[in-house]
Amino acid sequence: MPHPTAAPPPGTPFVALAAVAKSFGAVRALRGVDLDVRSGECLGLAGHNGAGKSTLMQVLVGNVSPDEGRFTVQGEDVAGRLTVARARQAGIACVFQELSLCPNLSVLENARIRHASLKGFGWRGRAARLITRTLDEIFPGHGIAPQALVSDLPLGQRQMVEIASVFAQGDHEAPLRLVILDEPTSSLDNSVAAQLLAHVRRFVSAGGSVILISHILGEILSTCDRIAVMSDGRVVDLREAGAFTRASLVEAMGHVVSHEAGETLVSAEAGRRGAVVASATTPKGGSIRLEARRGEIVGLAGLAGHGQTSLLVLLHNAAQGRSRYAAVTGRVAFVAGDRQTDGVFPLWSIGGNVTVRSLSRLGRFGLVDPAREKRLAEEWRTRIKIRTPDMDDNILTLSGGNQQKALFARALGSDAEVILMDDPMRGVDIGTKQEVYALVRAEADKGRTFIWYTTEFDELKSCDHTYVFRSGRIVAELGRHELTEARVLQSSFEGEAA
Amino acid sequence: MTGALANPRLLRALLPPVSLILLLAVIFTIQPRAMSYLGLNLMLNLALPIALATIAQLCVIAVNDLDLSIGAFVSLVACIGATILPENPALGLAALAGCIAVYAALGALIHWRNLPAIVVTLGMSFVWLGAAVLLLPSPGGSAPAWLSAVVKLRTPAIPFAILASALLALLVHLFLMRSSLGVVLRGAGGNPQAVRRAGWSLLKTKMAMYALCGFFGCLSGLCLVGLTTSADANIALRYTLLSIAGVILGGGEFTGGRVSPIGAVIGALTLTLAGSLLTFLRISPDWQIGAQGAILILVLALRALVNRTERRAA
Amino acid sequence: DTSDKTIALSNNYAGNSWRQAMLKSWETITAKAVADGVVQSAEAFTTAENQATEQAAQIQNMILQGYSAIVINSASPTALNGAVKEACDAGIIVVSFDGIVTEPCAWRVAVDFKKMGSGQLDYLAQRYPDGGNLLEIRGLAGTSVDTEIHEGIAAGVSAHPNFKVVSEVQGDWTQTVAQKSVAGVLPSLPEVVGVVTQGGDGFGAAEAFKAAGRPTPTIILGNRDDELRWWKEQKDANGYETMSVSIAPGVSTLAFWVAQQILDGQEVPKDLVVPFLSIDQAGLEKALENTEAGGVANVEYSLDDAKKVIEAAKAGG
Amino acid sequence: MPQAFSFIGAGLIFAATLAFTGGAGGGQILSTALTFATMYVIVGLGQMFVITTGPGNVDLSIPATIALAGAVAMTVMGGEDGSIALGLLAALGTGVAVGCFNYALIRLLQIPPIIATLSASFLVQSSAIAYGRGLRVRPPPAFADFATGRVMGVPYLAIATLLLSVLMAVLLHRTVYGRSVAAIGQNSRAAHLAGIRVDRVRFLTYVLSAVLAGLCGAVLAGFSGGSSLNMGEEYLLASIAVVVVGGSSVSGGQSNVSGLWGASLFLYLLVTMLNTFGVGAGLRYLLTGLIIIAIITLAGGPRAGRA
Ligand SMILES: Nc1ncnc2c1ncn2[C@@H]1O[C@H](COP(=O)(O)OP(=O)(O)OP(=O)(O)O)[C@@H](O)[C@H]1O
Ligand SMILES: Nc1ncnc2c1ncn2[C@@H]1O[C@H](COP(=O)(O)OP(=O)(O)OP(=O)(O)O)[C@@H](O)[C@H]1O
Ligand SMILES: [Mg+2]
Ligand SMILES: [Mg+2]
Repeated sequence: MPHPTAAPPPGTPFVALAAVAKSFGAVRALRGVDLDVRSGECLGLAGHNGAGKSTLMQVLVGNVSPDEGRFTVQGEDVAGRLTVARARQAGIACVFQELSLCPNLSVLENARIRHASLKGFGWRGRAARLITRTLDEIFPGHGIAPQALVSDLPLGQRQMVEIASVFAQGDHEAPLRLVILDEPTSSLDNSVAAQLLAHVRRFVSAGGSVILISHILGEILSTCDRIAVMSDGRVVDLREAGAFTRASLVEAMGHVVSHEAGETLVSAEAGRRGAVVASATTPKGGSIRLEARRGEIVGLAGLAGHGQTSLLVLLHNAAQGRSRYAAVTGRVAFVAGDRQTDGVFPLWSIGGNVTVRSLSRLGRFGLVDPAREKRLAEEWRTRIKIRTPDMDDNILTLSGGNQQKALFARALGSDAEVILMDDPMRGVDIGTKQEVYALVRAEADKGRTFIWYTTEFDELKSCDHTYVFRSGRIVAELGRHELTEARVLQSSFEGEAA
Repeated sequence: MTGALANPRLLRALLPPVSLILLLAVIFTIQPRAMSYLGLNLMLNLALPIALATIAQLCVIAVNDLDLSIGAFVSLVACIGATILPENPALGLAALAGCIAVYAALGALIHWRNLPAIVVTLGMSFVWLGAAVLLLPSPGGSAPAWLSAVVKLRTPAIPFAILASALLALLVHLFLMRSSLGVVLRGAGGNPQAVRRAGWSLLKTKMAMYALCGFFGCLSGLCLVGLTTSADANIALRYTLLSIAGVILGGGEFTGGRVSPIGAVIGALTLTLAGSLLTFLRISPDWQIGAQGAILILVLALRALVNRTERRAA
Repeated sequence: DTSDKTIALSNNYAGNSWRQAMLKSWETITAKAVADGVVQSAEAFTTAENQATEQAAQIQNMILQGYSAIVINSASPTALNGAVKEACDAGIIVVSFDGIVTEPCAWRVAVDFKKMGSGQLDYLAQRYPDGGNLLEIRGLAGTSVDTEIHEGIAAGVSAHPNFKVVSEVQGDWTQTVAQKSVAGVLPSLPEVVGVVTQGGDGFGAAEAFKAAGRPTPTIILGNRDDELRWWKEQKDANGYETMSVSIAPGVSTLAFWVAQQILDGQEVPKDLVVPFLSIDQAGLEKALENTEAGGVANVEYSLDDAKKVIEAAKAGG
Repeated sequence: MPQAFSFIGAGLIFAATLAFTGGAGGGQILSTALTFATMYVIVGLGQMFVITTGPGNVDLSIPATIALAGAVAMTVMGGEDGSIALGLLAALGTGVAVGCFNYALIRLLQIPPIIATLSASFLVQSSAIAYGRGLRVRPPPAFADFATGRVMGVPYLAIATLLLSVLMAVLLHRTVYGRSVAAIGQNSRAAHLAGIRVDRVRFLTYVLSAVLAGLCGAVLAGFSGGSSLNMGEEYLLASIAVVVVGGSSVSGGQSNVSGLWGASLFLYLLVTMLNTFGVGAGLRYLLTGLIIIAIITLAGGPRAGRA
């Protein structure tokens, strides 16, 4: 347990920002932010995709130096002089939105990268103990070996490792005072996310500070002491958490208050009638066969990393006629959740990333028509609200959530009849989510089939049929009316004790 | 054993040594005389400079770059070793140290200006070659006696080349794969942004890796000139390709900081032996060069088997 | 009696017509020698890469294989010395030719490359008593053959001071490279009367002059069939005159016989000299007749030729 | 614009050469430069596609393919003007065969491309030796005339290669295949999941590279009065050099055709300049290297990208 030593009395500001601004070329990512973080509090940060949250955090840890504004740490002005090393000296550390682990190193070696003090004789043992201790503390029952190579871990476990290596308190290190968590739960399943949030409360009650960025309003509301809402590079609202309700928070973010996911989006038809367009069994065996019919939204549930993504990839390969386990009729498209490894083409523009799946349709005389390409990109920019001045900008200039939207646009804009979604809402803001849910339902009604892996229970409510995974097998099959959180959880964990 | 077969990573790590052993077995059956101290020594002593060059290349590949100049550099070092070093040891050593400094500066330049390493090292290959030709316009020179004595050392029981290769593999493995500094250096190849965000200087890691490359390049050149006793400006140009092939053969990858020093040394030995096998076979002169390719392909076809099991396991 | 002896040829390069002819001559002569029971075997080995280190390894493997003698066309005069010494120490006879080795324990069947260079100037001096400008095409930088021929040419120029080498380009002994280098410098050159070469680059030079629209100077040729045929065409069309000189690929067979003689216990001096093969205006037709289409003018040597060369060396030394 | 620098470099060097010669022979230098640049461009095009498919992809069998295809083309043509088309077809066919073989090694035997193409090149080189035994067959007169001919100082070859380059640029930027190559080069897993037939595209790419090498073999043989075993040797380094100096990214995914021309002219003019200056071999190598590094350093920028 990290015990921030010599913590000042709760309530005094640990860091304070005033009128901080930062531009990237034409994009004004921060337009004058005023914010303070007090010792012993968890500050929630919400806001639409591209509001500037991640950029603000990069400023706080010294990765990006602001163009203007004042920035003090414990009363000392550090604007423009903060480096990563100095920030860590001051006790500030960050779990970044895009994973910051070295995939070629093991878990304990990654801990070494984060903790410069792990060196000298016997450092491996110390690193392994440190990371295991922290993992045990935050995520009991995590099942991650310190010698495991990070590239072998599923996304959720990688996120756990990253969180643990930030919270880990090495022997001779400056005590950890402020931990920034930028969408830490986006690739964690609900039970693991709950473990993390509980740890955040413990850390805060011991005198530390946490900034929690999330698009899942429930967890912000339940975990944070105060909540700041950002919009277009400014903090537009800042209140005690108790002063927000879900509805008022959504409103503060500039979205229309909408209903819980799924509930009103239920399509009129019920029962499984259409023709089967995709079917698969898991290669690890198991008696339940996945079936998806035309016009259906099929959910894949279960804890993260239990074979859902592999099954989606299997279905994808089957459409190219290369699988023994799965059969798909019709064209497929894939919406990646792990966008860095499965989705984004980093050298291309946003437009190029959107249209890549549709190029063969955009041709004339066998050549890709740039005008039609541009039209498709622009169409989806407005339909799914990608925040960018220009679709010709590089994809990496987009915020995480907006990159995800571009990947959505890639699939939805294609001619695919079956769309495979690999937990695609990671990092997408709540307003957009609602719109995408509606879009998915509308497309399903037009006859498209969606196979949707998600780690959020609420999203399963949009599904017509749900399969629960455990250890690479399908262990339960739930119709819309049988679906309850308890049943999903029960199937996910069943037999775990045995 | 089934456990090992089920673990693709282990299987992959075993691949280079298994290839080497198979190749040795074939050679021993064709030419039993090779199975002796003298035989191993004759077959493998020229593998040592290749192994050193391979390790040099590995240092650069570990940070996602490629050194197209290592062959020319080794040639230059050999020329220095056969000309300046015997006459004026202090000047010779200073020249070698200067070369290593140039390597470190290259790393800095590549990082600072964000240059493609392959172009810079391509340019450097001409620079090194030019320097070698200026230093030694016509083949000649002679290596210092102590150098030849060192590399031709007759160690008891196991030939020097094997001992030295094993020691090299072990030391580099300990440094790069096990030490806390090595982790940071490899991390800079795996995810440079993450390493930078954790507060490390990418400039320093790059300079360190390039300097190491220069250092092992120097050892390779000295070892080579010790064995051949005199130098030639074109002597090691092919080491560029051999060293890259050795790293890859040993299980390394071009990007992502995934390298294996032990594998790389074994890869270098395998490449050398693949050449030896040819001398023991009787093949029509027309097809001898092709046979060299065929041997390489056969050795590598093992990978296909492993990948098949890997896919089955997945 | 050498009927139980085994001889190996260690060759570093097979990538041009000269080397192919060399290997072919070796095969023809040794096949007969083996059939006649003169030696037990005589195999040829070529390294995949033209690289001294690989050839050194090859020689070490030959030591292991237990050959009685190794005949070497070497990638480098010095870089093989370590391996050659080991072979000598193992009691193996080592004979080098064309690309010779400097290790004292080995025999050398050498061509006087210097003389090959200066001879070109002697010829040109006789053709152009008033001298003139020359273009020199060099071989592969950093090799000894290149240096020696170049030194010969330089010596020739100082012997005939009215000649001047106005440009020196690198041809890497590859016709396409030579053609490219010559084409590159031609626009900036004054008139040249002659092109001095190291063999095999003549046709490329002629093409470059033609492409530049300049009069063809006297280009010293290198015995390649295409050069000779071009010469013949020019000679028939406008009486073009030149000379052609190169080392005969069949020198490998001479080296073979020398090795056989040494194995037979004959006393053979370490340094033997073979004349290079030169073709003059009068001999052109005959040479063309005897040269395989697309090949190189060649002579193969017999045991008697070898004995004569050895006797001459003994007399000279 | 990474490709701009190669052109600027070429221009500077040309100017330096002219300054040395006092302006003499400028037109002729350019004209020869165009001729010799075409060979680099032809093989560079193929190598560029291969390099674009991502790190580790490189075709080392180009020199051997040039030698084999040149020999095959010349033998099939047999010096007859009537068989030129057949000979060219044979050269391209040789390329297809080599490309298929390369990719079979890469795909079926899972050998890393750099070693696969190196091993294949040994086999191809042996085939060339066994096929032609190094004997030089003369090209048909019409073919040789085409290869060396010019119209108003501009070589036919350069015009033909320019057309080929335009075709390849269209292929690269405007077709599904070209875009797929770039996508695979950036992230082959993502490309696969975006519906791109990764294997098929890579296969075509290796075949394309070998076919262009085959074409170069035939043209080179026609140009230099017959094929020879070593005529491809210089293209191992040159094909890679023109691609990278031309501004294509070696880590894949990004390439441009015009840069190939800039780089080819640059490298040729550089050699010409140093030859004209009469610099000795050692210094010539040294300067070549330093100038390449200087040009690329000027072209490079400080680090960019999201923090
Ligand atoms: N390096 C950069 N170059 C150009 N634009 C950038 C860069 N970094 C951020 N931006 C822009 O700054 C704005 C803020 O981005 P930021 O990543 O801070 O958003 P965010 O609030 O974290 O969004 P999300 O919830 O989607 O993660 C976006 O419009 C983004 O496109
Ligand atoms: N690349 C090379 N490496 C080593 N030695 C070479 C090389 N090329 C030629 N030689 C040597 O050069 C001398 C004469 O060969 P030459 O230069 O005439 O080749 P070539 O026959 O002209 O090639 P081609 O006829 O195919 O154009 C011989 O000593 C030969 O062994
Ligand atoms: Mg963000
Ligand atoms: Mg989640």
